[in-house]
Amino acid sequence: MFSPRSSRGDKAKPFERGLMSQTLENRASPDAATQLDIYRRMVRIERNDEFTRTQIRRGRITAPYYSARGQEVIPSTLSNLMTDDDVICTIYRGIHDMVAKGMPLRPLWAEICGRIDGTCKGKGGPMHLTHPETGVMVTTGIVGSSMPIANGFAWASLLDGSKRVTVAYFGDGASNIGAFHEALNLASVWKLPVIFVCSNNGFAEHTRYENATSVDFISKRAIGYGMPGYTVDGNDPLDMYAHAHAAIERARAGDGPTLLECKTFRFMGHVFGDADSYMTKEEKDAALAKDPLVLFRQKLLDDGIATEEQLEEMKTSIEAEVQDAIDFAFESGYASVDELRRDVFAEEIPA
Amino acid sequence: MFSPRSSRGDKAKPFERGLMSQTLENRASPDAATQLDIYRRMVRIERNDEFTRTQIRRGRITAPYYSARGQEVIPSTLSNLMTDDDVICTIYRGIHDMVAKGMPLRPLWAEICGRIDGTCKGKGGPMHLTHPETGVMVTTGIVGSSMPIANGFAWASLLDGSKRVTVAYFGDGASNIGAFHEALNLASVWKLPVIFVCSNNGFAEHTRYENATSVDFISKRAIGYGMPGYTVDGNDPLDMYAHAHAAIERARAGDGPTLLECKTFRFMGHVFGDADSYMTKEEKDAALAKDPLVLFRQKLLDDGIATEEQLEEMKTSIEAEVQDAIDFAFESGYASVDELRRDVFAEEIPA
Amino acid sequence: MSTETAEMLKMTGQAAITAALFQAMEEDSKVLVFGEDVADREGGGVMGTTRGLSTKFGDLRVRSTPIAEQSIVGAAVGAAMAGYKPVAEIMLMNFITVAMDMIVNHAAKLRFMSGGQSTVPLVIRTLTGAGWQTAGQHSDHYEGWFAHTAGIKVVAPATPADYKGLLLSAIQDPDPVLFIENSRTLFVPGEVAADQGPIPLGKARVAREGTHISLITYSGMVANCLAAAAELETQGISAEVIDLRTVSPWDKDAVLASADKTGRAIVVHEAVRHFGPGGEIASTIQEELFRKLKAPVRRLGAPYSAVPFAKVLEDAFLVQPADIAAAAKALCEYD
Amino acid sequence: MSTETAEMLKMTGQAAITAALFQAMEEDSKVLVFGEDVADREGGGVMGTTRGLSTKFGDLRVRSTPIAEQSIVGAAVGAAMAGYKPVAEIMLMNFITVAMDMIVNHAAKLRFMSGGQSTVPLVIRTLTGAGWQTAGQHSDHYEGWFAHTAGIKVVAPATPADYKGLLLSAIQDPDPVLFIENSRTLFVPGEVAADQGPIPLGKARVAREGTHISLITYSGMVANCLAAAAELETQGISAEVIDLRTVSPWDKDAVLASADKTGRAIVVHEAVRHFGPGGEIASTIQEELFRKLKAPVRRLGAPYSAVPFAKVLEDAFLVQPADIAAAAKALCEYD
Ligand SMILES: Cc1ncc(C[n+]2csc(CCOP(=O)(O)OP(=O)(O)O)c2C)c(N)n1
Ligand SMILES: Cc1ncc(C[n+]2csc(CCOP(=O)(O)OP(=O)(O)O)c2C)c(N)n1
Ligand SMILES: [Mg+2]
Ligand SMILES: [Mg+2]
Repeated sequence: MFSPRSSRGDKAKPFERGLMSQTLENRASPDAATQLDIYRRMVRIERNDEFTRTQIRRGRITAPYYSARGQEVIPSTLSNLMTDDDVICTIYRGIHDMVAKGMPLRPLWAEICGRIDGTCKGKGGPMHLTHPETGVMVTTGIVGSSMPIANGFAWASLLDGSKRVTVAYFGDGASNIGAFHEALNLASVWKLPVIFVCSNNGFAEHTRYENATSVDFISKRAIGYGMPGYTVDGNDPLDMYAHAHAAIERARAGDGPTLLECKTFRFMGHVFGDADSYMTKEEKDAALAKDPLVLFRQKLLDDGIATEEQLEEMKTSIEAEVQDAIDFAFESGYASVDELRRDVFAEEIPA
Repeated sequence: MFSPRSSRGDKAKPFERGLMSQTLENRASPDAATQLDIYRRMVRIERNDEFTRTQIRRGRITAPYYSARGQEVIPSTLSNLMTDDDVICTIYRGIHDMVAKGMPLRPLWAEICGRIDGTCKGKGGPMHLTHPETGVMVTTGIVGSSMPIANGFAWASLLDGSKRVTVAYFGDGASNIGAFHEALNLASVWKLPVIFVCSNNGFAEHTRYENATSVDFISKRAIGYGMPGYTVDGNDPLDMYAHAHAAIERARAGDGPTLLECKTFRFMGHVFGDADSYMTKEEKDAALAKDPLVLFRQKLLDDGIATEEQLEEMKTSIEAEVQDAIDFAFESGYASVDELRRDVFAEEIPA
Repeated sequence: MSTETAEMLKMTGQAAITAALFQAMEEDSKVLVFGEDVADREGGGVMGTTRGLSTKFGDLRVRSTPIAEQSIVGAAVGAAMAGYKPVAEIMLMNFITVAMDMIVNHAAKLRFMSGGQSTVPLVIRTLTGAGWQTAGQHSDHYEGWFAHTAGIKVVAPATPADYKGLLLSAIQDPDPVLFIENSRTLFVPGEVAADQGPIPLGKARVAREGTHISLITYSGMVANCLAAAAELETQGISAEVIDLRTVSPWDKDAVLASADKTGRAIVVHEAVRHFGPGGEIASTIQEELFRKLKAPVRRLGAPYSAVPFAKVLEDAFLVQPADIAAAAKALCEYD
Repeated sequence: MSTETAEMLKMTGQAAITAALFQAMEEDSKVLVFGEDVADREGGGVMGTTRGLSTKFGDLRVRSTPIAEQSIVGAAVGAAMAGYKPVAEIMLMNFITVAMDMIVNHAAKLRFMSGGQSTVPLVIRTLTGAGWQTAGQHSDHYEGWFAHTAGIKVVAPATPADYKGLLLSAIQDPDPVLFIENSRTLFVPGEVAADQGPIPLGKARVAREGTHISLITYSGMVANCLAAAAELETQGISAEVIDLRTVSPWDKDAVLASADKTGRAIVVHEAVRHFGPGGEIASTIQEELFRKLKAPVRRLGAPYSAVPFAKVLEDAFLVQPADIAAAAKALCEYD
């Protein structure tokens, strides 16, 4: 992943793409500060995830949890290139997307714990976290549904005359559902400023990519929508940066949507606690051995972008932030049952 | 269409396809008898259509009618290559597909007229004609829905161990709906013996192809499903024959599905009687000038495959068949209202 | 609102909808209209209902779409959350089946699931109704599904004035609204005040006053109930016809007041009777007026079948004025 | 069928379903099972309900699918028309929203629209139910939609024996059946006869006899009604609990017999009360037993909101035994 070959920047070709895939020409590279920012977002995601799993193991969180451990690079890189005005529509496995986007951890944790101080007053929970201030507009639990909604936000950018970009996150499995097709076609016909970001972690629940997907690279489907589509090493911040940069620039320039297929791996299975029996130990070990967090950390040190001390300090301060959020969450109260009558409509439902 | 260029057989390239479209290698050619059979099916479709429109004009048929005048070549060629065991799933604009497949005209007309002797006892009408004996399994009024159902029939062929082939007919507009995507992906992953036949007539209701479809050739979408996809001159029986032959052979051999995009034109607009204001007089006139029925007739004469007399006799006997069906239909009675309680379930609903 | 001196125009429900869309788009630049064929390039809709809008308000606010209902409603949801007021058209109600996820799991729920942060002020206009021999996949009434779905309102007008007034309210409403047009009433002309403004959602209309029995209905069945009431009058039975206008939330006060007065009620809808929306209303009436009812509350709706094609069957499928009159007479004679 | 001397096994509803699938596939080579992750390569389902089937019956009859519910149900429709008996799994009921067209416009209607030529003997198994904090898009009850759709049966078992017996009947049935599993009951063990065979669709079960009031329910709410009945007994109220087993067609005879006997009835379901399936049953009871009822027929269901996430809200969302007992007590004191 961070072999000399792939760090050569614009010559990187981490995947042997089939005949008809597209290759990016002008590749942007992240400077030192940008790399550090991406890494900081990754650590924030990873620490938050680790702390979440600890709370689950202790029985303090009872809801199902879809860890994105291993997929940190994708939203961290994209978020570095987005502002608070830019928006995302994400999925049940999407807390990393939110954390990368800068969502504050206190209301996030309070929501995961079902508390009144949660982003959604405890009514949505981890699968429906929403935080418009940082552009986290929709989190859906329905496979594929982030994409058609993202188009609506992108249309609004055209109507507003703004440069706002919308990112729709989804998985490889979601690329086989109807909503994907309808959304990509509409986005292309309407030239919408939207980026379809597929985190291809090789599995959809227990189903291996090739057992459900009829094409070797999802990026090839972009051909059918007259849109650029790239297969990216989603664990390599440099490859991700180049492609995310191009897609965002294209969207802001009014040139329309892009499909990014970002290859990655989820370290914790589908839902935290599942048996992983649908993958081999070898492939899992191989993926773990290439933990993008570890590799990127080493690269920052090797390239002199940061020192051990700096990175430790970063981690410590992030851990403090997460711990503060946890404490905040568990001290927060629960919504009153009257909340069942609120937010159904703007007007409260009479008792 | 029947220019020297396109009749050169395996060298025909009637459309300037974009970079990534596929071109068929070994092109089969129809012999004289086959050409005559295809033409006979075309005339049966065209005469039936003409007589239908006459009845509508006289106010004797009240339901909306979606004429396929101009699209005769597509199902006529495919049906020549299919047996009664092979099945089709078609759409509201599908009577030509049924007539080509060999559906008897008496129950067809009785159904269009809502009579008890109709294929569906008058309960389905022209949009839901069904005739299992000739393999007309489903006619749907929902755009896109012929395709997922066709997969089920194709799966049954695998289960039966039979060589039965299933054809799913649909329009260009339907290639933008989710069902198309889901069906083509599943068919490819499961290697189903199904052929997806898109009659691309350039319009979906009043919407021009390019205003709703993000790719220049629908056949390119096949790339995203790892399946062969061809853009065919759907008004040229030779080009159609070559591609239909290859697709059917492939399906029968157990090699999986094919997408055929068949370029054509509907002469009568979306629904019979519509104003056509969404197309220019020039393009319509140009299409009418290349009426595939007229051109193919001339070719049969030019090539000495048939004589004027033979073709006139063919027409006369087909007209007699249609007239007989009309007379039969208008003499047939109506279902009793008890039929509302029958065929809901196998068991009759109690009164 | 119309007053007695207001200028009255004669127009169809369709023209009233067109007028409402023009007015709403003029008054509020956030209002958007889109759906299959709705722009003028495509003739302003296959029925012409949206004709002129794209020419007047531009291609960015009025857009034709591919045939992809899920992406239509999805775009409406996103645009609504981004501050717009999309009016999306799903050509016919049966085609809503391919967009159910977007409506039910998203449009209707996002406000609640986000704890009030997301607002989804969209309108979905759709058309349905038997009577034109379009058979089993083009004329179903599924308003009951959406009435049962928390977070979306369901409006089903019966007159041109209501088509206009209720659509204006639906567009202004801060929440998702399903706006159901009926193919038998849409082209029937009626009086509409030249300055017809919004008519509040959730408020029923007494379409005809009466004292012996209450006919509670909406959409295409209002006409059939009025015809039945006219017939009943010749038999000495005075029927009150309540046009709900909004199916959900429905006007419980108006319905109970009428049933309380008459002591007899029939709920009439075009939808299939079995597990249909009439159950909610009939059940509520008997719950609230248990001792006061002179007869059981009846429900009339379509039989348990798909909409048939043959005219003779289609006529039998639809609740006819004679069916209503017969049921009303039987109730008045109930003992 | 089980007799008093039959050997009884202790198993969960899930195990009963697995057993039914094995039995049905063994007895009839036309039975197929497919859906997301159902084959053994994928672990035999995310819950393991279909574990072992693909190994035993082969990859052609037991298949995992892409995440594409429309193509899942579509393939079921086609295979059913081609003579097979597909049992398709839609992982959770909320995901049915993306397959509504295939179910409503096709599976349920093709027999009718074809005048009886097409038969569609498919089963759609799906799971739902609040109580696990999966929130607004993973625990809805939409059985009312399908009960309102002519041409598809709706089955909702409450016990392991019924899970087995009703699934066997659903698979044998010549028409489409929606088979609803409830996440709160699926893993609760109960007694199942070793030779448990098909239990007829459309027939209710008296889950508990009583004389003062009838609690009419199904699926996950049977347990809550039984708990309420136990509580009511301590207060001297004898409640009869009718488990419908099949929501549509529902067992009118059994329900009316019970309500006739007790003179009081409450319909209880997990689905939202507003325009919920309870309306059909409550309305029918009052129509048929108008003079015989001692009190109005009540309906209990979820409040008009999405399923909330926080446990405290989710508990309040679900109808609890105490709610049922309180409503029953009030009805018994009704005057
Ligand atoms: C329409 C729909 N069908 C099924 C599911 C159940 N489900 C939840 S996650 C998932 C797998 C999705 O896989 P992928 O898109 O690859 O995303 P990943 O979980 O790998 O991030 C499935 C099938 C769902 N949520 N929605
Ligand atoms: C899901 C759905 N949406 C909309 C319609 C209305 N409709 C009927 S035909 C049609 C156009 C279809 O165009 P195309 O697929 O190109 O087929 P053609 O009519 O040209 O043969 C539309 C939009 C429908 N029947 N189903
Ligand atoms: Mg995945
Ligand atoms: Mg077309």
